[in-house]
Amino acid sequence: MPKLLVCYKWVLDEQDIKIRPDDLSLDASRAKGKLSDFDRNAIEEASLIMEAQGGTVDALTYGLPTVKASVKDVLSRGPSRLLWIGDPAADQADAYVIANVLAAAIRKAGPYDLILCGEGSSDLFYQQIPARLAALLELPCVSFVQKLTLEGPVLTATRSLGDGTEEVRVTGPAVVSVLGEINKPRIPSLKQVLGASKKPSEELPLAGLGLTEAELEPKALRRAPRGFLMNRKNIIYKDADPAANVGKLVASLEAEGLRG
Amino acid sequence: MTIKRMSPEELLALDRFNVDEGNPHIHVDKTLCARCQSRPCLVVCPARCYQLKDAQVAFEYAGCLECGTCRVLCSDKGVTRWDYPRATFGVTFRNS
Amino acid sequence: MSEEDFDVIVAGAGPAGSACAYTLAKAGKNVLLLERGDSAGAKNVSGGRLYAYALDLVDPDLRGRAPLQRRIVREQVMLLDGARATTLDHGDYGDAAGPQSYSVLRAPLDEWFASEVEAQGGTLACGMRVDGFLEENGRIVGVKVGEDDMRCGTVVAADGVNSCLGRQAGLFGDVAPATVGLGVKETIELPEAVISQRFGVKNGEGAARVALGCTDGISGGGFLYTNTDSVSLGLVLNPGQVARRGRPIQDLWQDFKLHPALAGLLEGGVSLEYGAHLVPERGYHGLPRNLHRPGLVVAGDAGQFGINTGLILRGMDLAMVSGLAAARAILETTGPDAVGPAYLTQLETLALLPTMRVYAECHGLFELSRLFGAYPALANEALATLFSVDGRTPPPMLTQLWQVVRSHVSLGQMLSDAWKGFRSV
Amino acid sequence: MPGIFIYSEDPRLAQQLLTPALELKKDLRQPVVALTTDPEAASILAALGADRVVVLRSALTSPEALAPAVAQLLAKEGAQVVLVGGTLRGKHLAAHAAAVLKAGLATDARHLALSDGRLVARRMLYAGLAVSDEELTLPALATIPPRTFPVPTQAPNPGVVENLDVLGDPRMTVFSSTPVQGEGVDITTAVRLVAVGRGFGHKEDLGLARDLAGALKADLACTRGIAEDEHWLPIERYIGISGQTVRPELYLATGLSGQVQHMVGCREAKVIVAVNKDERAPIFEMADYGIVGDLYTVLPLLTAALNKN
Repeated sequence: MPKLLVCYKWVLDEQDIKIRPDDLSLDASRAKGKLSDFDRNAIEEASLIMEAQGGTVDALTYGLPTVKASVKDVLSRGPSRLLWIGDPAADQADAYVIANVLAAAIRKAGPYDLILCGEGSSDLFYQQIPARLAALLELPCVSFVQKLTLEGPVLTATRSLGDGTEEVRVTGPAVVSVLGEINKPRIPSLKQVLGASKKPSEELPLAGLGLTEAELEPKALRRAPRGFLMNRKNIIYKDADPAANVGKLVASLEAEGLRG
Repeated sequence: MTIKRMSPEELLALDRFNVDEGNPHIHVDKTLCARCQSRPCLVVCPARCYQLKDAQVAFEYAGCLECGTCRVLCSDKGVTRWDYPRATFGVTFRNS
Repeated sequence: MSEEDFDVIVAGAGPAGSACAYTLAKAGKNVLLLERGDSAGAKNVSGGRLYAYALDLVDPDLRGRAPLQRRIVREQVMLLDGARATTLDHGDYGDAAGPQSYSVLRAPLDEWFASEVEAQGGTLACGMRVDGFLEENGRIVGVKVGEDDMRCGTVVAADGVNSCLGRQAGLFGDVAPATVGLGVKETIELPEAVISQRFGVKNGEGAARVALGCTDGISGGGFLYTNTDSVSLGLVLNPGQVARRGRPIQDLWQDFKLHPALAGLLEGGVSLEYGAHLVPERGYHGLPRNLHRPGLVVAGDAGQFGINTGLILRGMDLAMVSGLAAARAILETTGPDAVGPAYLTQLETLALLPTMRVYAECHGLFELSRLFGAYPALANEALATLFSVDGRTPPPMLTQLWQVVRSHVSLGQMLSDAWKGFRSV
Repeated sequence: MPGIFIYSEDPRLAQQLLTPALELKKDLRQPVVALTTDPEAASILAALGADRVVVLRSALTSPEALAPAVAQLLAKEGAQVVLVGGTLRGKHLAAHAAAVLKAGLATDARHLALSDGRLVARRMLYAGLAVSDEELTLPALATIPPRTFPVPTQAPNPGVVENLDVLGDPRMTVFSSTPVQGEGVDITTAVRLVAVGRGFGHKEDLGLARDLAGALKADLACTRGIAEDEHWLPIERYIGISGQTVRPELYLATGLSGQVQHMVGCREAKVIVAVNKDERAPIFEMADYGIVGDLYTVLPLLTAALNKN
């Protein structure tokens, strides 16, 4: 029975982030946390495998100490246990640091037959953690997966790569990154939510992971982000008569030199 | 930036919605609405979910604020079913 | 009979539901608090003032931990007419040892209160809509949530003014148009220091304002509460009159928001959110005849507990008290059949029903249509007349005032309104 | 020997990488080294200004299989800056190499510069809501999306080409591959586009958009949902954060709400037009012109009006 691990990130909900129009700085003061979009798919896929084949799913995350708030949401989606690493410096971490921390935690909590991740996180969208983890753990990495089958140690997957798809096979253990289209994440039921509170979750103290100072020092420093504002004409025709609107739009296209 | 007159669309654009596509939480019977003379829904709905199109009441549940006013005021009971949206769907207030 | 999953299931994590679940959990009951929003408060809108006695009644320790915005120290009444405004400003500039109230925002407040329930050992499940009841022999023994059935000793329906659950249980019919107000509101962001300065308060202290004469003659009024770094600005209107007037509610709302007397207070503000909600405001005479049946009690807005005197709007405090009453009733009785009557007794003991009886006739004020148009206009014109100096010989002051009054109302109307108003209070 | 390394399995993209690499060379004063598996591509890269081209000879040539060998080579050579073509395969290779080099990696970098001995890369955050400059200590890697930079002009002195035998990583077996059923259209070069989204109820209804595209002499583009969930249009027509980025003169969006994940791919269009029945759809805020109306009514009228005359 497979022993699965799924890594996830608890991110700020980008819908709650506002751009301050005066200096284009970001205002995240009213933003709440959420489970990163594609990580929902990774958690769902791991849970589906467990529900079909038995075994266990551990969920693992690294984030600010507030990441503990994610425990109930994640466990209600299926995983059997949750491990979290809280670090006040996590908001400065880059993919290098995140991968180092997760790999160290996996060495401590593992081994696992399969490690699943989302394609990229909703906030930074680095798309690096799966391949970095695989390199650090010396495992094969199957990235950008839209279909996954696990039979014993053999993993068969369909990868979607933009210019085509390919079917691949590896013998586990392996790291897999999943795409959004791989499944439709569940909306947890009441029993699943209630069940979540009975499942174990524990903090893995960062200090206990045996990481050196250098491994926790980001290689990439993010300067303060600036909002991207679109400046468009916003001329909207909303007459009750569709033909009138169409006439006006055609005239506008003509004026822009975009007709014919 | 300052306070300005905003269209209903601009007001609703301030809010967060997670629309339960294809699964309306309010059901409106158009034949009953066609007979209705008073049509209070057109003015009392604070999200302007009810609008007159081709002399008919057209209903769109996507921007619903879930207040219930349309159901309470509906004179000919054209609002045949009014539920809260399924859990996790609908409007989410963060600052009210 | 199969085993119960919980002693009590509370539907709705608003002030009523959380007050009830908190009290039960603290007393060691196994309680499940269900909330249909993604988090508690996610579906809730209110004007934004909480009378603190209610929180103290639930647990005196709560107030210190609650995310309260500003303590209200200035009460203001605005009478509006056209571009004119007359503002009455009341404050206690002493050490203000009396009863206190605070401006609040529901998303943080409700989320915090629900987390207090969890801290007491209660179970909170968000993203859960209660779809119906489990019934056995005419007694409610649990709830249905999606595919899941959950059994319990007592269900507390604190599911808000629309109370789908109360109606489903057959306790009452739908809300009558005349018993509710339709509230619309914008939350407008402003820097904390700017708010303190504009309203003449210290940081941490705030103002509450009601406005009359801003509703196009429709029964109702405006409100403004100062939060820490935003203001809650809204209107509560009689929806039936809005329908008869035929002007879209948003237009009425935007007119009020843009009244020149508010411009200086809101200048530079950024609209954060727009919300709407029904407000139970018929008071005692609007209460449903039945608030319970075996296995079920109804609390908060679902029970239509609300008071509107024209100057103050009370809902959240009454909701908390009713939730507390339900919890105490459950704790002091054995067997679900006894809970309902004990609940009514608790509503008396905790002074909720007696208070509502005192204000029972207040709603009569809302039938004085001139209160929302003619009288605010009269007040403004009277003051404008008294303050205007143009160098000519004025008529005697009383004559001037009498002319202003007569141009707005007749003597008969005034006497009749005075009599009705007197009876209402 | 330290250097600025470039790699992409896409020959065209590899050539584009030379432009920022040669720019960085001015500051860094290190040679530009191109890695490729294709001897033909190698001579072109050498002619376009790569000082050195290393042809990796291996039985397995996919970027994923080459990743360990490339990483080892970069470590051995002391690569200071590594630019990788930002395809999904390229990102896989880059992340693997970054882990081995214990280095930072800026994925989807749209602008690069050197400042105080650090590589400064501009990239998007929060699905395009914001951009941020990341400062990476050297050695540093970046992946560059296709068509971010032009192909440089011929260099006066072509670089040297050498061969290197490497071992591919055999752990992942590819047993079947299906290239996208290409229609020979590259919508990234299209001057006008009509983009469709979920407002279309059935695949057959896309005919309305095709007709309009015909009248406008435009190509058809779509959202992620239409390509990846419904499979109504091939993936090469999908515009968005993980799809294509386009800069047409006209982008007419219909039946799509304007989610930021989609708009990131088209927001540099000269003129954006929206047709949507939902007046508060965010697309109208991002449009120059718009019609509020049902696309099933508006599109045939618009097509007819454009076809007139």
